[in-house]
Amino acid sequence: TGCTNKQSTPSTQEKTKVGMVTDSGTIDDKSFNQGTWEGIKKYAADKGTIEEKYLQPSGEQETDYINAINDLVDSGYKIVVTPGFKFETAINKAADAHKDSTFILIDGMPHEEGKFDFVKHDNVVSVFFTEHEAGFLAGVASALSTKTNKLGFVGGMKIPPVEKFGIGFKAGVLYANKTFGTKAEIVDYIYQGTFDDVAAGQTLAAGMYNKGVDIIFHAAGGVGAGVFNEAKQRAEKGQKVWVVGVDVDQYETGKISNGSSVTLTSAMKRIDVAAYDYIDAKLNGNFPGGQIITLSLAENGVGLPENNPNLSADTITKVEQAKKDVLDKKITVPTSEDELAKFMK
Amino acid sequence: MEYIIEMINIRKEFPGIVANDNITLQVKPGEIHALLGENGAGKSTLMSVLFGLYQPEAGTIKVRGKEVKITNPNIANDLGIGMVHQHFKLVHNFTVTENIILGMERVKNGKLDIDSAAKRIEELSKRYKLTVNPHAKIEDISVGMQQRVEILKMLYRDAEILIFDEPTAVLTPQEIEELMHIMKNMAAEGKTIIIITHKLKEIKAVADRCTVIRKGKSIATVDVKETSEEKMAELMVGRQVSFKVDKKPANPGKEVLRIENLNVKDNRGIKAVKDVNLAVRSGEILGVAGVDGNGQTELIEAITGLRNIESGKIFINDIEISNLPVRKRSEAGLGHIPEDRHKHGLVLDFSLEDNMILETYYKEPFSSKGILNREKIRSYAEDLIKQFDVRSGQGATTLTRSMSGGNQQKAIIAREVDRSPEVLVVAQPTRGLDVGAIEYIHKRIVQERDKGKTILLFSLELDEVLNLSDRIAVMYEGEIVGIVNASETNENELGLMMAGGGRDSHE
Amino acid sequence: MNKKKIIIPLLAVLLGFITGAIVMILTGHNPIEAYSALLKGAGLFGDVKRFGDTLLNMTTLILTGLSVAFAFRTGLFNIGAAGQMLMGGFVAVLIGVKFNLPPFIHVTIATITAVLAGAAWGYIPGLLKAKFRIHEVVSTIMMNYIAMWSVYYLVPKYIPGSFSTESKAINTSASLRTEWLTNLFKGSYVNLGLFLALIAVLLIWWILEKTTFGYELKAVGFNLHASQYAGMKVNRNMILSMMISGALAGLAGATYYIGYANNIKIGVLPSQGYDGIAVALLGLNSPFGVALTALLFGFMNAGRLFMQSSTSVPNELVPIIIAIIIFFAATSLMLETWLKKSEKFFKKSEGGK
Amino acid sequence: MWDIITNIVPLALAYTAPLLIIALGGLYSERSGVVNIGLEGLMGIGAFTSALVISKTAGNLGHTAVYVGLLAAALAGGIFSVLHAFASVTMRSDQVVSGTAINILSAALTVYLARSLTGSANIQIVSGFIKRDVPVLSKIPVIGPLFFREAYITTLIVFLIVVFSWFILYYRPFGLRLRACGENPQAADSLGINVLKMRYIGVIISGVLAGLGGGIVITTYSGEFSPLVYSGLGFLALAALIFGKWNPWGVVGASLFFGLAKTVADMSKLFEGLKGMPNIIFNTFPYVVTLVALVLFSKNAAGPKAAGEPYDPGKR
Ligand SMILES: Nc1ncnc2c1ncn2[C@@H]1O[C@H](COP(=O)(O)OP(=O)(O)OP(=O)(O)O)[C@@H](O)[C@H]1O
Ligand SMILES: Nc1ncnc2c1ncn2[C@@H]1O[C@H](COP(=O)(O)OP(=O)(O)OP(=O)(O)O)[C@@H](O)[C@H]1O
Ligand SMILES: [Mg+2]
Ligand SMILES: [Mg+2]
Repeated sequence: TGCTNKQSTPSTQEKTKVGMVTDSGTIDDKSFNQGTWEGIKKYAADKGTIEEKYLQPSGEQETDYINAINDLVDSGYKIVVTPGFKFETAINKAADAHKDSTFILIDGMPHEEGKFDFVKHDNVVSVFFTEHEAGFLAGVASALSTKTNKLGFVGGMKIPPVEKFGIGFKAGVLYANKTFGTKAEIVDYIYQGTFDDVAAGQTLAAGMYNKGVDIIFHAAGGVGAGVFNEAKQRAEKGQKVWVVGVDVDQYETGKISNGSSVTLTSAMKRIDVAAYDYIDAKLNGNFPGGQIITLSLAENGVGLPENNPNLSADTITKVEQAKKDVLDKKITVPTSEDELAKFMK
Repeated sequence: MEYIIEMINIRKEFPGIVANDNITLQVKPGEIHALLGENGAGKSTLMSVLFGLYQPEAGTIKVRGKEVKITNPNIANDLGIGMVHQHFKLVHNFTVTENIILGMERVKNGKLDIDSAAKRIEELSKRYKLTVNPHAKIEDISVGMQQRVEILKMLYRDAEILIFDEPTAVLTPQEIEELMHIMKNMAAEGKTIIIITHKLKEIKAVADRCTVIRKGKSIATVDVKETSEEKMAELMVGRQVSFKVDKKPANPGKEVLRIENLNVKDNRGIKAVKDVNLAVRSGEILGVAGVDGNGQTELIEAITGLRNIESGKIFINDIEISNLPVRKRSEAGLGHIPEDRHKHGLVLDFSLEDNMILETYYKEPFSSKGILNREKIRSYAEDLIKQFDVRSGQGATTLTRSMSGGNQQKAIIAREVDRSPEVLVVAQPTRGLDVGAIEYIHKRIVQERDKGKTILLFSLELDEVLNLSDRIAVMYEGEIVGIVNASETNENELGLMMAGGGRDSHE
Repeated sequence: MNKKKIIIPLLAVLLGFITGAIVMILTGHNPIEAYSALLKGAGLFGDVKRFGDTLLNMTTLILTGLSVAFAFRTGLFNIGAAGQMLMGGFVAVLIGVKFNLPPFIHVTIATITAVLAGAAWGYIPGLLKAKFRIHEVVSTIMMNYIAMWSVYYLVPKYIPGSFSTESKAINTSASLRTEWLTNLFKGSYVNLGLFLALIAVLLIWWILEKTTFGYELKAVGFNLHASQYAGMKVNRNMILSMMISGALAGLAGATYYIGYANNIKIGVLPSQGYDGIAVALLGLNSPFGVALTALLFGFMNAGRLFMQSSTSVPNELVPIIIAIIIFFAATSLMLETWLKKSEKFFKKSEGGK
Repeated sequence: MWDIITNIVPLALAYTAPLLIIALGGLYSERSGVVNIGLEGLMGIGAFTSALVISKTAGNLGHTAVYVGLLAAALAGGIFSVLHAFASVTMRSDQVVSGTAINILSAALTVYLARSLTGSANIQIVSGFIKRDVPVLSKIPVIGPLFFREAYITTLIVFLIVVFSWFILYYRPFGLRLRACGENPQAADSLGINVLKMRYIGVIISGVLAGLGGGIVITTYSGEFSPLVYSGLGFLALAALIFGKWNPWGVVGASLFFGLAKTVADMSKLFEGLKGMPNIIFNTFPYVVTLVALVLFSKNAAGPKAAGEPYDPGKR
């Protein structure tokens, strides 16, 4: 079965139980749930010192999250990994209730309901990502790759990580236009409103491609599956259309029957690395408890995949240049519409 | 071959009851054989066994001398047995032809061959004088025509042995006359007929022999020509039955129910009641006679508030009720024994006691301030059950659905009569009931009259109208074509008027 | 007769668990371990907090189950409990966020408005059915989606929370949670909604069995024509019935969004709305049956994650077992025949002596 | 304007096809007298099976795998529906209960199986069907660009099944008998028609078509099986069935109507003039217009008379 990993090598040492609670959606969402889980599983496979399990709570309310965490803790799970900002208030409570357990909160920080002041717990590490930087690079790559100079963005629900991806994407296109003289334009910038309406994803993508858009950046979960689907069908017929994936390297998702892929590149967020690293930190006694950690381009926490078969060499060079500008702090990628407005000047 | 059908020592049990208790029935080829018995005596069950709908627990069946096992209707069909069921088995939104060919359709050019089937149906209907429109939908045709469809269904399957389960219960006198004629025709052509009916007159008119069943047992088989109606009734019920309603001359008082220039449309928006004027006085029974479909149903529904009127006025004791809701009319003193007891008269999934308070549940003593008083309801229901001799398995708590039609009807009558409304509209009060039950119900209606109530009786049975009414109004094509005194008229005259002729006709 | 009515669902539940055990054995898991974990997770071995969570889960299901059952009893199939619940919850949260009132008054107003909102959401399909004879199955399905998208739009617009996918948290004065209950149940959020749900069970039973209003509703449900004949206002009853059904779902929304939770999320229809159908049907559409079934579902919901975390059995098995239970309940005729046969058998063998 | 329409209609048809075929499945079942609220679950079974089969066989079979997957979906839907038939026909149980059980069971079972068989609840297929212009037909003026341009072959298959169903239901003995069982099973029984058998057939066809619908979802607009396929399409199909008055062409009309409304709502975000409007208007649009249409056109929709009632030959 998919969720337990029975290690064949019997170790004398008792294994540490590491549990995960999924956010909305399932463990195989090709996004933060899956990323987190893969990090945990990789750790188990690499080191063999942990025993892992995930739970999908019965709902998305704080109560559901707290109960799922309780179930893990009560079953002896010492480390609990929770991906998603939705866990913020739940972790704030659980961390107090279970002082002996350790929590890795990805994409969020503990705080009280209705207040945004960070509440420090020594048994919690909060990990953030600079999604806008990943979006930025994706924007640069897209602007450089488009043949029609028309780009599209499909977001799921308007939640912080999705917004940051989108703003970064806009900024990247602007940057490319200014720096490399491209003439790309984001003609459609749309939040579909859900993460699950696959049919709407296809409809939107079809509409955009029909308008002449040739690259769509999606940060939309299941809606993105519809976008991919439309792109793949067009590519099968020989049309040159692309999708920019999100969260993980979606090259495989974009594969069509001749072996090529419609995935231009992906705006990645190395959640798996985060999960892996902080489990490791805990087990080795250097857990950064009580800290907020932001993983950015500098730490390789976000970025484009190593291999981008669909980007031209020239594009790759230019993207590297853009990346360097960010790393050298020559530019600061905006995270909100306001900052974007300033960035444009 | 002396007998074409022999059912020997048939036993059929239902949970808690033996419906057929070693019944033996022997039918000669070419005869019309009647089956007579009280409601619930087991007639339909016996015929269902013959038709393969039920499997008997014991007994043998021989058809044309050969022992057979009839495990489903297909086998019955193959043996040339056809049945017209008590409750028609027709698909309401299919055409006549579709209903007839169902189960033995022919295909031409890959499609259902409706045309040649319709042709064959037309031939059959000509030969046996069963007028139908092969392309009409069942829901649009009269009950009489529906029955002709049922008969054609059997003939279409070349049935040699035809079973009719209470075929006349829902027919008009004219239609009954026709049916009797058709049966004789068919017998003359060599077909064998078994007919179940509660009407002794009909048995007298067509049957050669008659088997009487009582409480699941066969009592006797008699030669109809040599047996009087009284004798047959006595065999069936086990006591003497009087056919003539015992009633003194009416003593009418003031005018209570008055209808003025009433016009009503039917479901299809066609005027079904035209300028009807009627006045009924206290202490009298006004019967309304007429062939089914001449506006009686619409008139009843207009009076009782189940249908909106087009124009005109209805009064009870000078209170205009024409546009009042049903509840208000009932409170103004109107009672109603509906013609369809399953559709309107009862909530079949309610217990008997809950049905007894269907119109009075909101009143004291059955409830106060919106809260039901279960004790009062129970004792009231038990009282009525005793008074009106409503028979059922578990008394007041019996599920109404499980009761026999006769007892269901008695329950309705108990409810309506006990409310003692000033005006009682009675529609088809004895449809499908046995003579014993009919006798009883007639007695209660006359009792109400004698108490000074106003009674408007609708019946398709001329006998009933003639027997019960003091005056008789005849309805034809939505109009009242004449009103006569019951004592001064006869079946012939009424029949003529019902067909649009007669003494008071306008032209 | 009545005894049989209770025995059959119980047998169905038992058979469901047995089948579940067989499935577990076939897939290589230990059913005894799993079931004891399930029971333990639901607090049936004495963990007060966990038992509180069972009651908490039960609360909402009682109300959605009642909502569906009540409609069924009056001849209507309300698939719209989810939408009605959502609208009720939205209004309760709206009041809870927007106003600052003394505790008792605040929560009372929030709850009452939730009930009214649910009733209003039920009113529309009721009206459409009464006036235009539009099948309530279609209209309630449509109303569910309309509710989902309305909340989707209204929450960020009027009561945005930390993120645009959820509302602000309600003021504690509007919460159905109370300190003494939370303390009594060692931190479980079991709340006043539980009592409201139990009161609703009694009330609905009382309405259906003891009042003229219930009598009318049942009559209309069984036989529309006879009800008309008896002078009942059929259309009015249909609308009222849908409204009460909606009101119950609205109350479920209150217990869920200002009791179980303390804010409302957008983009989801509460699954309890659909679960209500199963609860109602397994509870034979009777108020007490609904309460018992809700308890069963509540404890399965409360215990399932614990079962998964402490054993090797995957969590998806729980809905499989629930489905099997429902399926056995559905085929209860088979059980009935078996019962009859065994009865006969025993009687015969007794008679033989 | 015409541009916009020719843009929208093919997409709407793509969305309509699975909805239509599932609703048509419901039609067979209800026409035979069995209410099938389990369409959603049957659809899910089909979706799961097609995704599984295609992903496992695409390596060997190439594009043929997609057709094999569709067939497997139909087969699996048919087999699973036997559960519903057994409960509601043989066991004479409440058809709504059994349908509800089917829905719950299907959602749980497919995800469970997907995880145990592939390690993930999401089963992706490399390629499904591709929208193409139908040769010749797409050149017909007006109709061509609307119905035959950018069309999935499955849409054509679905419409062929509709035409075939209409013929079968109204012009073949089978249809006459099936409908008789849904209207008056006693009548059918008394004419020697095996009501139980006909109802089994009706329910199984509904399973086959709903399963096929699930397969079409996977091979056209979704491209992968995931728990997201249980998003209410089966319930919408039930609504379309009732809205379409249990009649094949009515169901076509209702499904198209709904598909168009949904696609227009989805696409609206792409049109300049509409971008600024509050999105509640578009998101609720398909549902609100359906209600309005029901008020305007669909009074008194009465289903098959005996649908929902178990047939008990002993009962009159
Ligand atoms: N389906 C059934 N289930 C249980 N009991 C039945 C069933 N059908 C008939 N019975 C029982 O068998 C008895 C005989 O019923 P049957 O229908 O044969 O009477 P009948 O003579 O045709 O009466 P009627 O004149 O009213 O038509 C009834 O009293 C009833 O109790
Ligand atoms: N489902 C059933 N269960 C038990 N008894 C039944 C059932 N159906 C019919 N009966 C019995 O069968 C007998 C005859 O029923 P039937 O419906 O033929 O009555 P009826 O008097 O002919 O009514 P109607 O004239 O209104 O049709 C009754 O005694 C009734 O108790
Ligand atoms: Mg009979
Ligand atoms: Mg009778």
